[in-house]
Amino acid sequence: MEVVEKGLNQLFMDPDPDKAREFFAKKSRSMTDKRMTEKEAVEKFVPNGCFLAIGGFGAIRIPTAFIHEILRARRKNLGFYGHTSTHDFQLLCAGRCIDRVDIAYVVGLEARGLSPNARRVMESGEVQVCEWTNYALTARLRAAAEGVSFGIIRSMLGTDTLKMSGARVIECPYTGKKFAAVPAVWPDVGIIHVHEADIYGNCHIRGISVSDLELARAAKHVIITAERLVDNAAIRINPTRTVIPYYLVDAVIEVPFGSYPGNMPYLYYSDEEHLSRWLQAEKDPEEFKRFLDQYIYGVASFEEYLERCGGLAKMRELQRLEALVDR
Amino acid sequence: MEVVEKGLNQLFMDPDPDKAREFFAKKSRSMTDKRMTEKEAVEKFVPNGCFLAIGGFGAIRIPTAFIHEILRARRKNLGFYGHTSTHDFQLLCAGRCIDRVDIAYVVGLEARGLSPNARRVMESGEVQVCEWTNYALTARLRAAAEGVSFGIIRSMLGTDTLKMSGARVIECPYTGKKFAAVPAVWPDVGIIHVHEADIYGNCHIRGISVSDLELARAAKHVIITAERLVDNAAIRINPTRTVIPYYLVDAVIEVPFGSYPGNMPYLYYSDEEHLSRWLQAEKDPEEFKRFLDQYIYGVASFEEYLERCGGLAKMRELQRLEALVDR
Amino acid sequence: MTTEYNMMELMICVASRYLEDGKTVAVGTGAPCATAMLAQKMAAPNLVILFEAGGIAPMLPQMPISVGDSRTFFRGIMAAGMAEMMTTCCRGLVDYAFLGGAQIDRYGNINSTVIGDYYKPKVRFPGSGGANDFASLCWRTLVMTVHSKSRFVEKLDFVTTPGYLTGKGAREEAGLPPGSGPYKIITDLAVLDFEDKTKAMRIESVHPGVAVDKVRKETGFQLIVQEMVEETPPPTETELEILRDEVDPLRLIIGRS
Amino acid sequence: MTTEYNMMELMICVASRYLEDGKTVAVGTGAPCATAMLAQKMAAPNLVILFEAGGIAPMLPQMPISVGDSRTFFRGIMAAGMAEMMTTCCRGLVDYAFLGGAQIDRYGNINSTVIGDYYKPKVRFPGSGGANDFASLCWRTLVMTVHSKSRFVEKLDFVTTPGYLTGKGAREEAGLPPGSGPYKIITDLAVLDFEDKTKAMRIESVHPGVAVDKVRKETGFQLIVQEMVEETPPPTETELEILRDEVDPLRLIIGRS
Repeated sequence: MEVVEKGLNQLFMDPDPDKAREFFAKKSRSMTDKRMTEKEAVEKFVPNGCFLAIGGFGAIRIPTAFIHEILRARRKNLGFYGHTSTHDFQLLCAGRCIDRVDIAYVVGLEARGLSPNARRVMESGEVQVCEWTNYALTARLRAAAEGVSFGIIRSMLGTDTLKMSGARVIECPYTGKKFAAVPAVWPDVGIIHVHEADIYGNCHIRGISVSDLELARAAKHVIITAERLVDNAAIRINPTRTVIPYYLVDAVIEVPFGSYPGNMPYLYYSDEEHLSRWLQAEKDPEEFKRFLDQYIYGVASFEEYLERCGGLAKMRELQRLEALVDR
Repeated sequence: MEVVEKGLNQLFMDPDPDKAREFFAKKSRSMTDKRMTEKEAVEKFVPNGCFLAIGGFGAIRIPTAFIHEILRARRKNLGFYGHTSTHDFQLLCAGRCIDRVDIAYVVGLEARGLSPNARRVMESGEVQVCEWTNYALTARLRAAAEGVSFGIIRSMLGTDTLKMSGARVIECPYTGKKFAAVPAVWPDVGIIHVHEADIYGNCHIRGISVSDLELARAAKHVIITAERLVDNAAIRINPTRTVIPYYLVDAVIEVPFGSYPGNMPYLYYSDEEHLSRWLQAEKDPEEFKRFLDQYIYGVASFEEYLERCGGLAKMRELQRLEALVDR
Repeated sequence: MTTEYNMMELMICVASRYLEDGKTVAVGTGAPCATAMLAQKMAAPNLVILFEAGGIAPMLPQMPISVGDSRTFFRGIMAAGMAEMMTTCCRGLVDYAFLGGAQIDRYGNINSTVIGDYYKPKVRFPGSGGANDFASLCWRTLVMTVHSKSRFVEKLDFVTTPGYLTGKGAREEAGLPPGSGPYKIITDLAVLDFEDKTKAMRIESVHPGVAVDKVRKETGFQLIVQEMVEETPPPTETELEILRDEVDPLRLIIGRS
Repeated sequence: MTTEYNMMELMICVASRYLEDGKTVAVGTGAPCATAMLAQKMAAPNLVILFEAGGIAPMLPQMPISVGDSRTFFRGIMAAGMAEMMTTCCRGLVDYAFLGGAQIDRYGNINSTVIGDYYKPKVRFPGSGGANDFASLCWRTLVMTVHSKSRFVEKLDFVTTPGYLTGKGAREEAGLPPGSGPYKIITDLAVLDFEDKTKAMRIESVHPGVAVDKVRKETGFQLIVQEMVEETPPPTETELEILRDEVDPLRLIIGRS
């Protein structure tokens, strides 16, 4: 198939659907209890050097607790799928965990500004980069979820974003029109925070799904952190609500307030005060080191982190904010 | 883009996404009351010769009431998207409404057997045909829903199904592997029966969605028949449940038992006795004519059809069957 | 004394033994569904049943009439749609496809489209439905069909659904996923599989009281026959009991023969 | 006497007038969102607001902090996902994209990726996010940015998001949907549009008390200036009242300048 134009950057993952099929052929389909701790799941599914994708939207419905554990486990040379990432990317940069990134959105925290530390990391030239757009990264996961090697979109065309990507411009076999072909990506591990899951991994999500349905189907290993566990009967009574079926899932971890300081739709709002303390602390590397020791490396568990951030009182406050009781 | 192999049959619809964009550019985005009668909707959106696609799964969650109206309006030369069609196709053949069909599954009624009348129609050679598979027809709608001119799948390859289709075999620009490229299709009108809708067209569906989410996004005009209408507040209170947003919808028709004699998940089971009477009646063209007069042409409304089929007592029976109270 | 059973009961019991525990199977309605249900109640309690319209792992309260009716997702773990099902197959997560068949040839290709000329057919059948998709995308295709010369033919009027196409390597050449293809054909006379060297149909075992020549006689093409042909173990008391009492008490399927 | 207003209030009020009633707009957080909210409360009550993460037509209770936070689908008509949003844009159902900008050139191309060398940048910005997608797929792109030589440059360090690329016809040549592209650029000094013949940036109107030369001086490339340049009508009392009291009472956005 004739390629009209080719992005200059290399792909971090192989888009061959048959290699993915070989992997999924061996993946268990049995409904078994998949509960484990963050520690066990990092140990088992997040080796140094693996390629990581995180669900949610940067500071909304993110698996904060699990990312903290990746930092405490001192993981290095991870690849990262930088779609709509904000605080999640900020965390991985804080731990210096990554050495290559597919970029649609990184470094920034939307209206909150840019992360000084993430900028230092990205401007150091030590991290391998490849440019994309938010939709392109969703489309790459979707292609993988469909079990094919590429998908076509009408974004990126004519820009340096395409030039510095791994995309290829092709012509439609019916209309001759140009499209950007984006390669399927099967991340080694996808980590998704949800509202409810059963012990097998069947999941409910309330509110926007962002790209998580595609990610759950593309990732070779899927780790679910859930606000609460529910009985399997709660899944089966309304199968229309299931958005991630258990056979995609490798680990289930119950983590109340697991998206803090991010927003968890319908449950609690983001802690903007804590997030701006992050940006503040990052300005001075020395102070930032102390900050990280205080909040991540110096704590044994996520519960302890929550305590240091204000504990139950703070959580209650964020719940009221989310419920629009306090504005 | 090099085409390795080409299906021999012609496409009934233009896969140009820019022509579709021109149409959708003009489509209203305002939330207005879209309620109308079946008659008005057929008049307005189903002219002779237009290309039709029907939601549901043949005899599950189908817009029976609306199809009856198409017959009563004596529509002719319609194109039909024959994905997973059973009783819906049987009805359109009964009315001799169609002259061209994209075929994945027609003529049959699954375990119930083949429709003698639909066979007569299809074996007459008067209907233009093009062969596909169920997934290929879903993928064609999905490509349209994505606003692109084609999608790629790994079905159809190597078979006469591909040879007698409009698909084209291409090679992946990354792996060189062969895929079947299937052309996007934007049906002129898509008719979908749902559980609940508001007067603007925001819809809830319970149970399997089959290909209806893709269809609602691909069809130029979308007609919704709903078991019941709900207030817009019932949509907004839980936006996660919305599967079809109002701006895709052109007409909303409230039709209780609208899928009868088909199954409506969670509400009523299919009337197998009535469906086998259909197959029985079709054997003899003369008797079938009388049968159609009795049940479709001779009735003024769908309510009257329901009455002739046993009315409320029959509906109650099918509700109990669905609820597994009577087996 | 041996237990009494009819042809359909025989086929279902024999076929059910090929569905391993902990695997996924995409089934059509009728016999394939009954077979999967029997397997679940016998050796494969963790067999995951999928329906093309979107039903995943239901607690089937009774035999569905359609692959899309509400039974196919009754207390299921998910009620999805066609795309979810087919993409799950394409990703390599579905182990078995279980199909019925009209016409079949030596390489396990199936015709369910037309008899006679395509544009003016003697008989118009439904077409592929999801059969071509499942047989293309799932790892192993099982087919259940009555054994007769009119069904086991030298040349299909129409190749609706891919078996091994023209023989070894042809699927891969066409672009179908490597390692997939027909696995077992279960008929009322025998179980057939495919020889590795050629991917041509071979007798794996003949059913009790059926002679190899009878199978040959009812097959419209040359079958591969090994020196020693085993006899299919007949349905057990338990298999028949569960099939009759729990799987198909209304005899919707097993009452057919 | 004229009403007092700051630069941000001016830009938001002026920009909001370009959003027609009954149209769809994809917005980012901050000023674009405030602008759409103001438009809804003024002349465009039926303006449909979409957020890239999946929020559709919310009854925004307050300014969202993120384009994905729970406010973006509060009492919305649908809480979908990224693919739903972007495919809706690609089908031609979204009339406006409303973006902010770092660097912009004469054809409305935007840089939000890097300053300096791509592989070892002086400044690494977030990248496209959804901006390239929106500007590629929506019909009309509006950009709101502060007017300065450092932002309005002759040559971008990186073309993140497509405007008219190299001029008339270039978008179509690249494969972008015909009829789409930049519509208005709203700055603190002027409103700019694009000349049909060349698709190059042109002064549409200058804000009250701003001289055309001032606009020229703050622009790093040759602007097209018509003989008669209109003055932008200033924010009205009502616009400012609603913006301050209802849209942004906490002055999260309008407090910035």
